[in-house]
Amino acid sequence: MRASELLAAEVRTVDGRRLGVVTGLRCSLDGPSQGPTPAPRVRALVVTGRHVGAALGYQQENQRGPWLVRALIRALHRRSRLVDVGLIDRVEAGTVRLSAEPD
Amino acid sequence: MTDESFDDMTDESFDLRLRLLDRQVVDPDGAMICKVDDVELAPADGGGYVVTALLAGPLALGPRLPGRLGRWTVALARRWSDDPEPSPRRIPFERVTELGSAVVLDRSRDQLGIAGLEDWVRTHVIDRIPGSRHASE
Amino acid sequence: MKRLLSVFLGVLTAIGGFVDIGDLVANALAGARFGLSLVWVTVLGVVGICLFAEMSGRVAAVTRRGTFDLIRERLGPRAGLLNLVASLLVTVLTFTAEIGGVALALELATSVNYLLFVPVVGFAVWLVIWRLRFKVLENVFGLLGLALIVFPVALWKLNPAWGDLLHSIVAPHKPASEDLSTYLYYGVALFGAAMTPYEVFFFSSGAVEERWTAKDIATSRVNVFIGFPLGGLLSVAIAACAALVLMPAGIEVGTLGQVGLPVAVAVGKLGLAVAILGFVAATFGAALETGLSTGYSIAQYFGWQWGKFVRPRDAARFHVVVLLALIAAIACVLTTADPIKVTEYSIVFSAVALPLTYFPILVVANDPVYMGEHVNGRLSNALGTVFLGIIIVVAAAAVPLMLLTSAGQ
Amino acid sequence: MTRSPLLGVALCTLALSGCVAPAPDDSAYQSKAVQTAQAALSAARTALLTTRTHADDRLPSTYLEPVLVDAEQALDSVRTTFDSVQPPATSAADELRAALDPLLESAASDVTELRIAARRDRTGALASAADDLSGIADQLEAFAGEHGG
Repeated sequence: MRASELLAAEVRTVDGRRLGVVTGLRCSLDGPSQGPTPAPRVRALVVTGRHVGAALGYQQENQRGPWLVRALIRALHRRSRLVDVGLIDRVEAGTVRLSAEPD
Repeated sequence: MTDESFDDMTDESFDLRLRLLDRQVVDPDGAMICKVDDVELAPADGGGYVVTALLAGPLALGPRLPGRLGRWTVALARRWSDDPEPSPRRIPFERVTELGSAVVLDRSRDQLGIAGLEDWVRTHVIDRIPGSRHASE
Repeated sequence: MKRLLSVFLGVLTAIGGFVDIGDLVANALAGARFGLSLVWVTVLGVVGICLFAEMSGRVAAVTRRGTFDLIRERLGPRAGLLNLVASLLVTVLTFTAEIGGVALALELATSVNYLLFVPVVGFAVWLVIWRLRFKVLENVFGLLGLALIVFPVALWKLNPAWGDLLHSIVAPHKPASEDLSTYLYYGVALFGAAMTPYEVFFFSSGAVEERWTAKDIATSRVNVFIGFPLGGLLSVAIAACAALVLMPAGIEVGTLGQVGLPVAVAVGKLGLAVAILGFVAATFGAALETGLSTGYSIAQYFGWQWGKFVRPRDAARFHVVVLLALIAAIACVLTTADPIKVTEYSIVFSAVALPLTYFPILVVANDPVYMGEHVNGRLSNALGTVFLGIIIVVAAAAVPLMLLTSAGQ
Repeated sequence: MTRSPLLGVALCTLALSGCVAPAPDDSAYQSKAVQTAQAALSAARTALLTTRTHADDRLPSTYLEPVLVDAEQALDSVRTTFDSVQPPATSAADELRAALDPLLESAASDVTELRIAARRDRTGALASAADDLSGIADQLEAFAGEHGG
C-alpha cells in the first residue's frame, strides 16, 4: 500500500458515518529495518474535518509563527483527532473503513 | 493497542507527510537524487504500518496529482518506460542513513540505478554540447 | 581584510543587481506621469524585498535547500504544482522582458534594430549560464549595473528644488488629471517591479550555489539591508529624473529611449553612454537571474540535481529547462510584441504571483525543526505578517485594476 | 524593417490594452480625442527633446535615430487608432476631428522629416523640422487642455 492512498482518504466508521479526511500519519520511529536508521511506523491517522493548510505543519504545537496564520489554521483544525491504525478494516478507492468505533 | 494517547507513544510526533513525503533525497555527498514522491507501507508485526521503501518518479507522483493531469502523467510515464510492467522507482528503506531536512542515502544515484530521464537527457543533449564535462570557471 | 572586501563586493553587487527592466520602465513611467507621488510605493517595495530576501537567504543558508524544494514540501505536490506553474509563467514573462530590454539598450547604442540583437543576446545569455561560475556572473553584472548611478548624478546636475522634491515624496498627492484607479494601477506595477518573485528564487538558490552556511547569515543581512535600499535609491532617481524632465514636456514613457533621455539632457553624451551600459548590464544580469530561476524552480520541485556548482552534465535536466525557457523567451521577443508593454505586464503579473512565493517562505522561516535557533524573531514575524497582508491585497487588486484601466491607458 | 505595433504575443493577454471600440457618444469621443492628442503630444515632444539635445551635442545620432523611429511609429499607431473610431453623427464630433486630424497629420510628417534628416545627418533640415514640430506640439497641448485633458 502507498502512503498516498491513506492521505486525503475519507474515513468512515463501521456504520458508514463520515469521520473526516486523513490529513496526517502520526508515526513512531521504531519500525524494523536492516538499514542504519529505524523506519517510521505509522501508528495513527490524523483525521480532520477539512483539508486546508494541513501541509503547512500547523498541527504541531511547537509551530511558532505569524499569529494571524496560526490562529486561522488552528481554527480549521479544531476537530482533528487521532485514530489508531489498528482500527482500520480496509482501504479502498479513497476511503478508509474502520472495523470498530474510535474512542 | 492500549488506548493511551499516541503522543507519548511517539517519541516526537513524527508526521510522515511533514517529515518524509516530498522531501529531497540526496546521496552521501549531497548530490540530489529525487524527491520522496510516495512511500511504500506494509503491515508490521507489532502493529501499525512500517515504511518499507521510498518511491520516486512520475509513476509515484502521478496518482497524487489532481484529476486528468495525474492520469496523463502516469499514462505518459508508462508509455515512456520500456519494461512491460512499469512500476515507480523503488528505494528500499535500508538505504536511508539519515532522516534530516533531506533524506540521505548510503549510495549514489548511479549505484541505485534509478535515473531514467536524467541519463537520457545527459547522453542525448548535454554531452553533445562542448564544455559539459568540466565545471565552469 | 579579505572578509571586508567580500562584504563590500557583496553590497556593490546587491546595488548593481537590484534594478532590472521592470524597475527601469515602471519608475520612469510612474515618474513621467505621477511625478514623485508614487515613490512611497517603491520605498514600501524595497522594505518588503529586504525583509523577504533576508528571510529566504537565511532559510537557504540553514536548510541548504531552494525555495521550490521547500514550497512543495510545505504545500504538497498539488498546491506546489499550481504555485510552480504560476511562478514559472511570470518568470518566463520577465525573462522575455529582460532579453527584450537588452536588445533595446543595444539598439540605442548602435541604432541597429533591436530584433537583430535578440538571437545574439539569447546566445550570450546561454553561454554565460553554461560557462561562467555563479560568483563571477553575479559580480560582473552586479558591478556593471552600478553604471546606473549616473541617474542620481543626473538628478543632482538637474539641481531640482530639493525641498519640493522631498515634500512631494513625503506628502504624496495624486495629480488631479489622473483618476484613482490609474494611480493605484501604477502603484501595483511599481510594487511588483520592486518585489519580483524571481528575486526570491534566485537569492535563495544563490545561497545554496555559494554554499552558504549559518555563518553567512550576517554577511547576507549586510548585503540586503545596505545594498537593496541603495539599489532602491537608483529606482527613485530614475523616477525623479523622469518627473523633472519628461513630465513637464508631457512625455509619457513607452520606450527605453525615453528612460535615458533625462541623463542626456542633464549630463550629456558621456553620461548617456554610461546609462546605456547600465541598461545593458542591469537587464542582462536580470536575464541570467530569470533564466536560472526557471531551471531552479522546476528542478527543485521535481528534486532533480540543479545549480552551477556542479558540472553541466551532472545537472542535465536543469540546463535543458533553462535552454527551453531561453528559446521560448527569444521566440516571444521575436513576435515583435513591444518589449516595454511585455515588461509592464510582467511586473503586474509579478504582483499577482507574490503571495505564492512569500507565504511558504514565511512558514518555513518559522519552523524550528528546519531553522533551529535561526527561526524568525518577533520583528521579522510582525513585519512578515504585515507585508503578507499588503502582498495579498496587492495581488487581489492587480488584475481588476488592469482591466479597469485597460493596462494603465 | 518597421516594428509592427501588432501585439502578437500569445503568452500575455495584450488584448486588454487600447482595444478599438466605436465611441458611442460625444463625451466618450471627446475623451478619446483628448487621449489621442496627449499620446501624439508625448511622441512629438520626445522627438523634439531628443533632437534638440542632439543639436546641443549632448546625445549621439545612434541614440537619436531609434528614438525618432519609435516616435514616428507611435504617431502612426495613434493616428490609425483615432481614425478607426467611428465618430458620433454630431457637429461637435466633426469639429473635434477637424481640429485634431490636421495636427496629427503634420506632427507625423514632421517627425518623418526629422528621421530622414537625422539619417542623412542634415543639421539644417533637423532644426527647421524641429521648429515646425514645436508649434504643432504646442497646438496639440492646447487642444488637450481645452477639451479637458
